[in-house]
Amino acid sequence: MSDHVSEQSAPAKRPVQLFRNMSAKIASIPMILTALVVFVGGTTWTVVHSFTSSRLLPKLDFVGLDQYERLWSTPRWLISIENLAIYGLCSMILTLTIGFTLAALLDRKIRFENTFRTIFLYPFALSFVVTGLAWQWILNPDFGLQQVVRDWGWESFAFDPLNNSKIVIFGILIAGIWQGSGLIMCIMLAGLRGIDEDIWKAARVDGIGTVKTYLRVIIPMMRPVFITSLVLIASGIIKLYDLVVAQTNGGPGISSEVPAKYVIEYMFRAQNLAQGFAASTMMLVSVVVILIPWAYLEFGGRKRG
Amino acid sequence: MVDVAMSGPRGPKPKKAFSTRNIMLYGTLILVSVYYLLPLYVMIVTSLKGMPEIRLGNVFSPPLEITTAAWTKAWSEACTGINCDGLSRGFWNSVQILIPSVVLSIAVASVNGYALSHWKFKGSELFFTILIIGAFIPYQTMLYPIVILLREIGLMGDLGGLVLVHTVFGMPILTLLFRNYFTSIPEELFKAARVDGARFWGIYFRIMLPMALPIFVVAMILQVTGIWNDFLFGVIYTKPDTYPMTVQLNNIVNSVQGVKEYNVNMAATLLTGLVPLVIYFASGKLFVRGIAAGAVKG
Amino acid sequence: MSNHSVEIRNLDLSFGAVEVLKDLNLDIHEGEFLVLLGSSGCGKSTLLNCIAGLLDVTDGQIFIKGKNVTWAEPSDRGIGMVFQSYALYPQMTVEGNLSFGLKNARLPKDEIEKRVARAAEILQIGPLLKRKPGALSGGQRQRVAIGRALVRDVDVFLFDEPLSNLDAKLRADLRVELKRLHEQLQNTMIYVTHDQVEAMTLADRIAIMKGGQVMQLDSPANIYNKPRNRYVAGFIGSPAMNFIEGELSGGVFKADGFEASLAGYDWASETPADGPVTLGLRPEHILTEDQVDNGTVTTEVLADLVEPMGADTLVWSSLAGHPFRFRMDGQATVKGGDTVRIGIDMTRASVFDVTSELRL
Amino acid sequence: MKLSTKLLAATAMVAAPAVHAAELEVTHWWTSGGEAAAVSKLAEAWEAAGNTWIDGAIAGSGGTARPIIISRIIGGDPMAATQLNHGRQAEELIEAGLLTDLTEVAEANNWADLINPPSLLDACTFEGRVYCAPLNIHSAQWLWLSHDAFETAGVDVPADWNEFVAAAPALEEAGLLPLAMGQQGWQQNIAFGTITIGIAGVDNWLAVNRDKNIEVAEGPAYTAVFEAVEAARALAADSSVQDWNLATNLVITGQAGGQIMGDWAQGEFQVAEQVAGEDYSCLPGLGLNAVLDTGGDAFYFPVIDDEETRAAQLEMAAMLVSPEVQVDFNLAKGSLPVRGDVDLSAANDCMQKGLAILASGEGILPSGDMNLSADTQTQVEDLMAEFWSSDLSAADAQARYVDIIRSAD
Repeated sequence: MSDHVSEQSAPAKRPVQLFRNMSAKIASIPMILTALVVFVGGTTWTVVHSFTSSRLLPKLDFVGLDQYERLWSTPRWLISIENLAIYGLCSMILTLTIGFTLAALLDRKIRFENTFRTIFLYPFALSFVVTGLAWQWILNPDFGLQQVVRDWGWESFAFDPLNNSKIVIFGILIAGIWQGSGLIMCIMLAGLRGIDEDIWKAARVDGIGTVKTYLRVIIPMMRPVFITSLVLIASGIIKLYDLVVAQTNGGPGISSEVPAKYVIEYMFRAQNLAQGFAASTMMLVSVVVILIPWAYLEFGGRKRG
Repeated sequence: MVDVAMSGPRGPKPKKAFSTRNIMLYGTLILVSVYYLLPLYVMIVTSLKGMPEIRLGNVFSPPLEITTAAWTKAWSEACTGINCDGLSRGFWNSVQILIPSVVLSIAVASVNGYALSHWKFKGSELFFTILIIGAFIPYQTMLYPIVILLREIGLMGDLGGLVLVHTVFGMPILTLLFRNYFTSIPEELFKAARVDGARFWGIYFRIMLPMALPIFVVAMILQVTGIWNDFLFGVIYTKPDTYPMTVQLNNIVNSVQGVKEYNVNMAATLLTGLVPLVIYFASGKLFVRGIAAGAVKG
Repeated sequence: MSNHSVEIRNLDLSFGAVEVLKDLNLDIHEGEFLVLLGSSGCGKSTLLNCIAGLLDVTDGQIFIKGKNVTWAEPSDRGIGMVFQSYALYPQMTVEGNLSFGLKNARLPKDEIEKRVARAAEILQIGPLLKRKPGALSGGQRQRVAIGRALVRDVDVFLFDEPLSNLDAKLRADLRVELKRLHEQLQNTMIYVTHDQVEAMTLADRIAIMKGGQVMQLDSPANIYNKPRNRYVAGFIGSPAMNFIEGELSGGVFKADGFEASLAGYDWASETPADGPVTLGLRPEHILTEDQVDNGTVTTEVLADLVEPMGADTLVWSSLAGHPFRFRMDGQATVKGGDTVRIGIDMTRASVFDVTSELRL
Repeated sequence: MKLSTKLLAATAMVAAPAVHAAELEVTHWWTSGGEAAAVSKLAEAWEAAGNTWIDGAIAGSGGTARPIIISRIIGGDPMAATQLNHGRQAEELIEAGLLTDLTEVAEANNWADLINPPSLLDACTFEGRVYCAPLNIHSAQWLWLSHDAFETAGVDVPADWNEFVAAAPALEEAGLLPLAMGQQGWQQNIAFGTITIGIAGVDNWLAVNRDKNIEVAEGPAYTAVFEAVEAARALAADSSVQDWNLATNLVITGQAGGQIMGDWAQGEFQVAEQVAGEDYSCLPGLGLNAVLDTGGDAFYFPVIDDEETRAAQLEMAAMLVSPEVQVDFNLAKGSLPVRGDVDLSAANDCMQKGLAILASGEGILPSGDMNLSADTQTQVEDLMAEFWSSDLSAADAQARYVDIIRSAD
């Protein structure tokens, strides 16, 4: 009965759907335009052109899946994918581990916390180009780390990741983690500071050791923080480009190529836009494939919590 | 009390300054600090050496003879094409690009985040999801669509166009930060303001803005860093007269012919990184607090 | 050595230059329910954390069951603790929360099960065992938190404001349950709160704290009737005690327009010398209506404001130039502006020295 | 209107003072010392005529600059003039009508007769119209040798590639690197192309690169090429440098026996004050076939909807090919002029060798830029980058090369 009444009266009073929240909608116009025109529009444009034979200029002469067939039979693309997978996996694991460990160490009520935190965070202020250059210089076998260790008397010491095609991706990883782990440390530290002090006390009364408390109690509590961190790390991984260009430029040979570099070089150096678009479409597809389950978990999970 | 003379431990539990725990803790921290400081050290040391010394020595050895020639050269003498006035040419250009870009991108993103937190409307979450996926797209693949877009709205080659591009690409992460932050502001406050008759903008300016200082600091730091370090957009969407500092840096560092002047490269690198670095060093604590507010909650 | 369960000797604690606990001594009997009561910042929670071993003391000793535990880890002290925010492990089920510490101490499996089952039975949380804390109500969470202390099978329970996050009704219910629990278990319990009702109802003895020191350690009745100093007198009781400044002169209290003999007053020592004193009168000890003449002295006051509260009525007025509140029967028909005749039983009053503020 | 601009161009040709002062923005990627000096010659000449040169230098070779240049052209806000490698790169821009037609300047200045080799002008010509002004010639087929290194090893300085390979063990024994090689695809591709011309000969090279002849690419001549590259790979196994000039530096300092690199390498020898023939030798076409390709730089002029600018663009095009600018610019840059009628007696030994080959009119190859599309070239470079730095076998590499040529357009 009461339901009936409200059904009758509500629509009469409620303004037209479109005009509800009018200011909010007007204020969101920049966001909506960006989302639709730039991101949806731009990617659609890219995807459409990936089915063409565009060269230097975008053209709409469709060639079906030719670009994709060529893409997946190109060794350089396959190497790029493999490199990104290795880099991505290691980078996620190491950045999270290092970021969390450092944050945990800083959270142990230590002295000089500010100093240490600044040291870990400052690389984030530097661009990837700068990062790549500095590490290229340090890892240079003739002037850098390898030579220094050899000068100390360890003549056979060999550490030249940038010149060894088997481990070059780890040379890039060293620099990537150097640049990015500070921010993650900062986020983790903020997350740790948000944990109720009483939880720590309860664990101490229960006789749980520090490490075990972190592993069994604190880390599970920080799930949202880890998710935020993962999104940030992942978005950086997929865009990996400047660092590689500055540090190795894909070398030695093509052993440190990455997908973003493939995209850009085929678009601009090889002047085969469609090939570049096909590669970037593949990257986009993998992003969507990874992100949609995440979004589902994140937003679905929140409703339950 | 009776038994004052009760024996046994008394006072604080004795702590050894060099307990295993402390050695592990500080040892790890110091070791890791070396890893983080090494590149900075190398850059500074290299920038203070002369070229002959660089060729002979290793990268870690301190300069035998300190010279600031590389710094002078990087700042005011290094050539970009035929203009030999170093990085100084780009510094003010960078500032002119930086300020409107940072202001506009933060203004837009904060309003977005505010609308997404307290004024959700049908479809707002969808647009937000698209925005977040947009954060994963490598900028370079969007160059052509953006060029076409800017051409259509007549902002190609204009400072306004560049500001717009920075606003667009800064939007995903900043909106996320602001949305999370505003969501954590109690709903009651928002409701109270509505009962008091405040509307969308009234609440934004009088309630939300004054409470959002920490997250504005984070947004500002992220944007200053990102925009200051940007090369790609800066070089495509401006003209030689207004090229940012990073273009000069690229020219100094990437000159493929001739001898590589590592000392000048390093000095130029440090000079270019100075603005974001100073901002980081100056606002370390605020940054952590803001991150706590924007990234962790929600 | 003694039947003391917890003994605290000359405890000092400072954070930097701030002294939080000052030369504090406290003996807690076996099986006693002791409440640490005080306003925020008085050091009561700090003291509890020291007993638990969660804070390092600056000086002094702590004994539990006659054992010096000053340097012992919290888990080795034979204590269980319940926190204000419950501090349940959010990713574990109720069962996991109860058994986590035991598993960590490598207790045999059947022993763990037995203890969890017993705690669940005592606290009636059996049906909740498989749920996670997020799915529990505040009261249920607090029971689980108590259960976590219970399974540890310890002699001393520490409660850090366990009920303050609950709403009034739940708080009253759980209070009763706690009292029952104590009667059932007969353990030593140390309970921190700022709520005097909790303190009065639960405690065998109350320790009123202020500025890192114990002001008075006594039974609830003594604390209420014979507060040792003016602070305790003002802190305990609601509405708070009325204070009237005046002179003591030959066993008679004199203030501006008010005089009352203190004959029959239970002096702390022998009758004190004449001089300025503060007289304390509890609002509920003022006699009105047909009781007026039972007092040792009667007077008339002007009612400024009347607050009917159902069971009784609170009247705001003034006596001898000091604000003065008193309680009347709920059915009283006094209005603001009326003159009310009251009687005072001076044997139930408290007299304090003006400078030392100690009870005379 | 057309007549008047023609007249304008003609006046520019005879270097009469310009009728009006124009301000042109010029984009290029010449940022190193020698290059910048060369560009400033252009700017000086341009400003001497009362105009203004707005310099838009972008370092990092074509890879960095090209997206910028093309973005701005299709964005409708182009620079007035820009460097691009001539060849097939600009065809689509021409088709889209985005580049200015320079035919009237070319005709007025008689480029068709003056420009040598004529292939340079052909590369600028699309459907009978001229769209770019060639500026210089670079050739890639040079072997640079360190006299010091061979002295240390106790062998004579080789006169061709075969002698070089034969001398390699001696170099290795002396602890020297036989072949310096920068670990970048384009450098390795230059070495590949040079070895191809040396080993397989010009005809086979043309058959594959120009005519896309699969049979030749699969045939024994190319098998020999890939085997030779595989052998060269072994000689360069210990070369860990990335940049070409660091590789050149190994030759200059006598740490390496030789390097295959374009003629721009001699700028490095000059900076190090080495004398051709005494301290180092240069062998065009590896000393086997005295053949050079004729790549180089050219300037294009994007269409700007402004008649004055267009006139100024034509004026600049004429200026770039003028004899004075050709001499000044190419002496500074170390490259060869695009016209045979200028005096370059100031050039050194190695340059003279190149000039002689050009003058003879024989052994001139079109550059790879003109034969293979950028897309195909990039694929070949990728293949070479992989081949040189991995243990990919010669046969496999050849098979993949054939695939690339087969799908080349």
